[in-house]
Amino acid sequence: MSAARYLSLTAADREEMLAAIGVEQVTGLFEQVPRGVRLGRELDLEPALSEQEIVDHLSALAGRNVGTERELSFLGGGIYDHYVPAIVDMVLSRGELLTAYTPYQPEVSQGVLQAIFEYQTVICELTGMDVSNASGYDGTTVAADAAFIARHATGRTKVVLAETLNPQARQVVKTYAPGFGLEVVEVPHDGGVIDPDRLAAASVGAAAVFFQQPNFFGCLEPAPELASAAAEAGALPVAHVDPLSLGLLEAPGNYGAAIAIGEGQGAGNHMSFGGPHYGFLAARADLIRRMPGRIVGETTDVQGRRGYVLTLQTREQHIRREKATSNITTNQTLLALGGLVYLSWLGPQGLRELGETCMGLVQYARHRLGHPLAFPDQATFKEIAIRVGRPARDVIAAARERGVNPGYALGRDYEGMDDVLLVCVTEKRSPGDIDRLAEVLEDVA
Amino acid sequence: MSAARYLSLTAADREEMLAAIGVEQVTGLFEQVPRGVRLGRELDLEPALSEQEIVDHLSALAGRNVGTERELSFLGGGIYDHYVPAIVDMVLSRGELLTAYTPYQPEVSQGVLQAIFEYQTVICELTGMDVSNASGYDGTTVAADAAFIARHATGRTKVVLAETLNPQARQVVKTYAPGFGLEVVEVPHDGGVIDPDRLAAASVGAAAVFFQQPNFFGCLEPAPELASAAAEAGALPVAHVDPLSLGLLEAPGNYGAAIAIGEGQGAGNHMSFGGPHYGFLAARADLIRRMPGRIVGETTDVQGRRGYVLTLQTREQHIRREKATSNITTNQTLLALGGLVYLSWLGPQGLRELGETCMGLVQYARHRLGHPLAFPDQATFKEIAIRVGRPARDVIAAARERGVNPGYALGRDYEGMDDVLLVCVTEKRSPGDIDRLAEVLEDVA
Amino acid sequence: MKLIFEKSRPGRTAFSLPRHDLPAPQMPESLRRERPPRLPELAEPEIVRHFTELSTRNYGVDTGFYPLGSCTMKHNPRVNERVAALQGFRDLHPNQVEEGAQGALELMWRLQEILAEIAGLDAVSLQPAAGSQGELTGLMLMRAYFEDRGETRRKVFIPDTAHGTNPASVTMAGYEVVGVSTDPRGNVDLDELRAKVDEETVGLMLTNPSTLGLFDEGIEEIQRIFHDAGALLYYDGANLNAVCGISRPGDMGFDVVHFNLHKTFSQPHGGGGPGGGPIAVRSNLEPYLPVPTVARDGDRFRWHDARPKSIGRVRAFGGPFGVFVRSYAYLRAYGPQLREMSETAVLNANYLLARLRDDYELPYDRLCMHEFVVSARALKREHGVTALDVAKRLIDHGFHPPTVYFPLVVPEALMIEPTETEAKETLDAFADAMADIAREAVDDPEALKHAPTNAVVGRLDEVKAARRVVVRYGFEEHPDLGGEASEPVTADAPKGV
Amino acid sequence: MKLIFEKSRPGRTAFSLPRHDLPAPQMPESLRRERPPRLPELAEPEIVRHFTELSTRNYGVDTGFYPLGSCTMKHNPRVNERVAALQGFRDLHPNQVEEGAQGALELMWRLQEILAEIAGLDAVSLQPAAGSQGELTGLMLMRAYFEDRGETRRKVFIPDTAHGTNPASVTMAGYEVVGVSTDPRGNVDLDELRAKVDEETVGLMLTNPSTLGLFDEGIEEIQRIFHDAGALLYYDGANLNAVCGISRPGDMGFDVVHFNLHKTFSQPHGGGGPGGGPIAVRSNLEPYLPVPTVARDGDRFRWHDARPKSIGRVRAFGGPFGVFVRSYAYLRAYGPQLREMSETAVLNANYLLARLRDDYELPYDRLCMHEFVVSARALKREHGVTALDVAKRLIDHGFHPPTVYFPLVVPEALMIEPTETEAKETLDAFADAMADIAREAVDDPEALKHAPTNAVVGRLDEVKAARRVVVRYGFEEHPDLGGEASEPVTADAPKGV
Ligand SMILES: Cc1ncc(COP(=O)(O)O)c(C=O)c1O
Ligand SMILES: Cc1ncc(COP(=O)(O)O)c(C=O)c1O
Repeated sequence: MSAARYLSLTAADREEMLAAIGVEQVTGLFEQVPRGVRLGRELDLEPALSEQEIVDHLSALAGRNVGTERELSFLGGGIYDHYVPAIVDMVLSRGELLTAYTPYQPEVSQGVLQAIFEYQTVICELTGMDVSNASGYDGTTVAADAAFIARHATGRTKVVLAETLNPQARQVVKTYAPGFGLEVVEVPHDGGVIDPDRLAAASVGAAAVFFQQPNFFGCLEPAPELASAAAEAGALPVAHVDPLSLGLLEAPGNYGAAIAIGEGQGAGNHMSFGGPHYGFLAARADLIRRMPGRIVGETTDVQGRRGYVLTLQTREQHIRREKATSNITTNQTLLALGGLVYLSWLGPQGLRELGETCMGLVQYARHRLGHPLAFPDQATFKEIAIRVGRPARDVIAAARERGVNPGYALGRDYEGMDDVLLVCVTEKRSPGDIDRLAEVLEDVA
Repeated sequence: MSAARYLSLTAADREEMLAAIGVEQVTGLFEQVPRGVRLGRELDLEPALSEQEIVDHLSALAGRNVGTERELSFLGGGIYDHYVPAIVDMVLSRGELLTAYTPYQPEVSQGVLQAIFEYQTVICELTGMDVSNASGYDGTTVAADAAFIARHATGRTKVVLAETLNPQARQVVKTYAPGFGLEVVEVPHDGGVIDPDRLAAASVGAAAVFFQQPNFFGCLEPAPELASAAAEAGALPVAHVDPLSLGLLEAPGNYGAAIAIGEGQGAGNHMSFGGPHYGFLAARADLIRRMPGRIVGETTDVQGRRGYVLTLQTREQHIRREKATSNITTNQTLLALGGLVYLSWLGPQGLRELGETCMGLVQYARHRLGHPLAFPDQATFKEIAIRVGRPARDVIAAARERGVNPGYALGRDYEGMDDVLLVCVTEKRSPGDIDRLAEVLEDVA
Repeated sequence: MKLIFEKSRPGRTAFSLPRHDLPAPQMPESLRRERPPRLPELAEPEIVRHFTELSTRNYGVDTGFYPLGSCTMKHNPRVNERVAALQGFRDLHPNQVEEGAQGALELMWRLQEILAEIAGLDAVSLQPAAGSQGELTGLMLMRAYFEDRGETRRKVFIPDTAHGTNPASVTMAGYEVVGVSTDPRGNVDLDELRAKVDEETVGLMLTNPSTLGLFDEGIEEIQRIFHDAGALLYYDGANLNAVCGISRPGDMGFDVVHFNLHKTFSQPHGGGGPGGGPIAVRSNLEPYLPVPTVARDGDRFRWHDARPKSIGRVRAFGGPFGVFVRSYAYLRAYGPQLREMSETAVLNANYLLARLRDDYELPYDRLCMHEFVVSARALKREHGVTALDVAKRLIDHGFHPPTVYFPLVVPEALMIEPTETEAKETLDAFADAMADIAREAVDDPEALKHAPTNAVVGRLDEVKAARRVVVRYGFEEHPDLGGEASEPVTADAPKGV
Repeated sequence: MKLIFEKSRPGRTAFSLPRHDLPAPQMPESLRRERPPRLPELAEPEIVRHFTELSTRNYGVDTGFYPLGSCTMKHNPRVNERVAALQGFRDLHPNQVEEGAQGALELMWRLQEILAEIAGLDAVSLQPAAGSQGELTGLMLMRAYFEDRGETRRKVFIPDTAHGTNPASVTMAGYEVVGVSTDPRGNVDLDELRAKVDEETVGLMLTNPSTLGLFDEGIEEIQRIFHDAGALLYYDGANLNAVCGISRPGDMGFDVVHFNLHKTFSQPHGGGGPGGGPIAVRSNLEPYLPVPTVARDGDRFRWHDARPKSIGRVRAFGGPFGVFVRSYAYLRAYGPQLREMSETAVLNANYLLARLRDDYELPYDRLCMHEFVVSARALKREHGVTALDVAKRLIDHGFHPPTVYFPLVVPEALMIEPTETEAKETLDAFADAMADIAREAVDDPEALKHAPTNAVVGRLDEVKAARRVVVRYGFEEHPDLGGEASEPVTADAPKGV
């Protein structure tokens, strides 16, 4: 069986077309491929499947996963089980948006262009910054993007990362840094958060200083003080923020961040085992010409009607090539559009209430769970780190046998934290769910 | 919490609007409702749920069902587990089609109108008839519709139903018959099919004679002879057909049926516990003015461009009122559209191959299952009736404990058939699945 | 655009099927099809484009304002589609044994309970497929009721404002229609009822609020007249969106009610359907309900079909289950606050009425309920501009037209139902457009005759369609199935109900 | 149309959240937000309409022919969307322990295996988020490889036909670009390579077939030149749609390959993304691959991150899993017959080329692979009509324009990639439109300057957009973030790659 279902040529078409071209057989079209590099056999792949077999096979694979619909899960750590409203899926399934590409031809792409313009506005409003791109690959690669901006904006060759910044984001920055000519310095936490003085010391001579709010442990950093410490050292303060915290927590633009970045997933994307999601990156106006990626601007057409176009393209690889601000071209537009729909659904009131719900639940968990907090002095947003008295991995395995995934083992990323469990609660968990977690943890830890 | 999410008025809007109307409060709008009939309390309903709670609650309910995705099922008997390709769902989710209503204003409804015109054509092609409506509620109510047509076309007051016609279709005809002034006569089967002579005898003086091909037992009726028997008696032969059999089996129009009806579900609708689906009804040209329901016709606009409109509306209730050919208005357009998409996906070649696959599988099952056939002399299309030696209900219960739903208990509808199981195979079952069924049936029956 | 058949090429395929190595099936040659049906032959890409393009030539609630009177074209929440697609619902065979369908049966049972509370009645059948089938079912129940009591009655009263399905259902039930007039306030004429209702009377079918959008102020008296004659009252629930949580049909004295789940409870209208037409009845009619309904025994839910006096079955299985899922999800979003839905619908309608009353004639000058009817009679008389012209010009303004030429008692009727989900800005924009059109009728009536000019086609020739009956693609030839010419509908035939 | 902010009204809401009776959360006042963000305030109905309307102002593959060269705008099968939405995939947390993610890990492992076979290489990392990240990752691997061998090399060769991401990636990797010319047959200039490649050479980045749509006939020699110098070959897989099952990059001598899952393997382009940019490498580069990859131990699948020499991580988790689901489903639909996909793509391109060659100049007169480049140079010289004018007029004919002004080596380039999923009728209609436009360029060149005339907006002023930088809604005021005027792109800047 062939996948002719995706091909529109009939046998008659093929003959006519070959005749028009002037070759006898399809193989004649491939004469330009030197014989030495031709494959000369069929690909060694499993047999083709019909549509229904594809669905069966992939359903079987999906059935061997335990998603948050099948166990009571308190997993967080950068990707969050927030509810994605049905209208998000509905909008993203519109073929005109789903199957279009980058809006290079604005007259037939006003839909995507206007949506991006709206997305940029929403991100600027959330973060308190002047300008947003659309979009970075995820919440880790935008950190590398910010480092690249800072490297060129300051001419300096060092970046400082708070140890409480998402470990994967730190790893990505470290992977990219040598190519950018950057040295990476990490600042350890004190009791779950970064000490501004320690950060100030490390910031001297730095191009950028990265911190996260709420941080990877869920704790609220003294973000304004961290930003000041960086700024005083002449470094760009880069805040990595949870978009859904920004109804309650101050916007980075309002406490001096030069760049705000983050993982957009929680705001409108399904978890999908890690992607695709969108990373957002917003900055102060003076950095606009160093920003990577697509930016949409408002303009008018020949009749003076308002319209939108890709703009400031002289930053980009297709114009500037080796002098571009980034190599990015394909990005995460559809996911960012999901973010726009989600944030429009939530609105300012929903954003605040959602934050209150998460904080209220985490506060409840704090009191309800019997285990000591790893960072008892810190307020947290939707996660808490608890000490479970034995390896967190073992506790997770035991709890999962009872249908509860109690959280993330922080020892995967932090030394000396093998007994620490990062427990996350979103609006999809209830006080009753937390009671159940408490019960199970009592049994197994 | 209220469902304000579906309402677009703000508090300020409400005030302005009340002022414009000239009443003080919303309750002022309801003064026309006599006090004696006002409710005066809140409705006694469970509390409102947020969107996410709705999904949780309905997911829990859905999880308490065992659909064909969770057990190996051989259920048939009128509704069939055929594969519904993804493009069907995609098309039916297009908001412009999904959220429109009857195309009374053709200039803004060409999409639905053209689709119905295409649907009518596809149904005519399938059945070999001249004209199709769009659409009846399901495969049972179209039988009542056909009886109504026949009553008025012939002036006669009796309809004959083959006992091998879907039992629910027979029940519906019997429910409607008194109002139509019709008497209902049923003709028993002989060895699983209807004997043409017996039918001929019953047909004398009848308005219509209904038979089903393949019949409810899955058996192939001598349909041409049944149609002739009816026609010779001056009755309208009405064939109830499985649309997916019509790649292999002769079209009713080609053996003299006056009306062809059927349940469309198998062709493009999910089973959905019994609906919504579509019933199709197609007829000879001379019956067109007696047909119930919507019919779309081709015409031109003021500039001569081709377009489509609802036509022959003088048949319908909104024009003819008590003299209408039917009371139907809301119908099954979206499901019929699903049928059109499905049949376009299948095409003539797919239709034939699908039929061959089903017949090939049923032939395999016939040899593979160890139990005696209830109707050993009859060829069948995608179902076979087997005698399991003890009450079929018990066999079903025991097999389901082994993860197999072995079929439908024919004793639910036919006396003396308590030990008969109707086993259905579609292209979603494999020979291996049939082997598994055979194994389980050996164990439990 | 082209028909799908005009895009077809022999040999092109979109389907795929699993292949098993099985011997070719044997079948009687006499039954084998001779010539294959000419189904379209396209690959998947072109099918997707074809239907995508078709959809762009259609106007839905998702496109914009759709004030089609009597049809309750409200927003269709998307979460309903999400839950209806859950595999445990979508892939559930209706012949599944009860043990394997407890969730579905529970959902149906809960919906029955909710509908009974909203109706203020005792028992519910979810089976009818749409409102009109609900009507017919209700009439059959009445007949069973009277037959059971040994009474033979034949007359069903139908007000002149009634929807066409009401009289059509009466005929299909084997009964006779008796017409009743509307009084000058827009209520049913009580004197006429008092004069005509007798022991031959089966009952009354009433839409309340009526298709004029007016609540019948004499409802208590109507009830007395019919019940005193031993007759029954049928409530056409098409306009229930006006009164949920405010006034219940059962409390008004109705004995049978149908719901239109696709109107009041947000099942998308699907370009014409599907719908759902459950009925609720008073306990005296319960024994005759169609089978099966759903019953609860403690924690278990089961089919209930042991009703010896049942009228029988009116459609397959328990009814259009997917519709129930959507409406149940919708009802759970409102809960006890369902009243807000109706209040807002009525507020929107009255506001829009207030905005339009200067430009269009209002035949019954009262506050309205969830919809209202204005007349273009003056425009026609003075400028030759009809309700149809107004409707077509609204298309050019980006709106779906309201229902026109219905109810029949109002000449040049425009029947406008905004629903509760519309924003004030939308109502204002529509009112502005209506005012514009009224002005245009004065300034340039001829231009209105050419509307719409912004649609994918211009005004279509319905007379030609009825005369030259082309109701299927003709492949090579286009056969006219008309035979003798068919009587075309007149231009002022109802459009929209 | 209005921006969503212009439809916003204070107090309108679409969200709903569960409510728990919990005490208000405590938080440090110093961190509390002062002024709420001005997110849009709309109810669900208006949100649905807003985005529905936006979608109708956009052109996708579902709308029609989209021959955007180098982008492989093929049909996106809908079954892929169905399987990507399965709850076991969609609702799976990436931090789930391996035991709870066996199906997802197996899918990734299987995809790795398939991609390795298609590439003819040994090991795969699925992590890169798109082609350009794949490029950068590949260059990082090369650096790790050379560092591990104690070699310091700096020069990466980039042909003049290369996509802009190639040189941009080189810079981001900390390397230097060395340009290479194209010879008159459209191949890489071998003499130039022989002259320049030395022990400082890291390698070559090559798209093969190139962005001219031509397979490099000297590929075997190119390979020898670089490998003899100890350098490595990078294969930009953007054009893999031409050669699947026909010629494998590994067999051509490439050491690293990236795939664009959104091009070759049907992940929908989403208006700009998401994509997937897995890389395959020869075994000598495997030790440096990003972590984690997926490994199989018997029946069990697990993360493999024990790679001490790994370059590290290039994005979060294992990569864009949802993209893997779609591409895996797509690849399973073809199986060993994947070659048919490429053959048909190449057939379609050559047919379209044959139809266009009379009207447009063909800079390299050879058979093409899956795409080709023609030039409007003659039209410009003789009639002042540019490639951009041709592109804009194609919009009026109902087509999406091809890529224009790329590759840079062809003046007034029109880069046309029909893909395998198009019907012959579509290619013919496009060819007819192109011929029409060529005629119009002669007859009425001025008219072409006004194209498009059928779109929702006319030609947009990109210079103004770059000068008066308005990149967010201004609520009351519209702030210009431009500061000093920005250098606008010229009209003949690349559009479409
Ligand atoms: C007043 C009235 N009654 C009855 C009906 C019939 O309902 P349905 O269309 O659901 O059959 C309608 C709707 O069309 C209506 O508006
Ligand atoms: C030739 C070529 N190389 C590289 C890329 C970059 O790939 P991506 O867009 O996936 O980052 C593209 C696509 O835009 C391309 O066409």
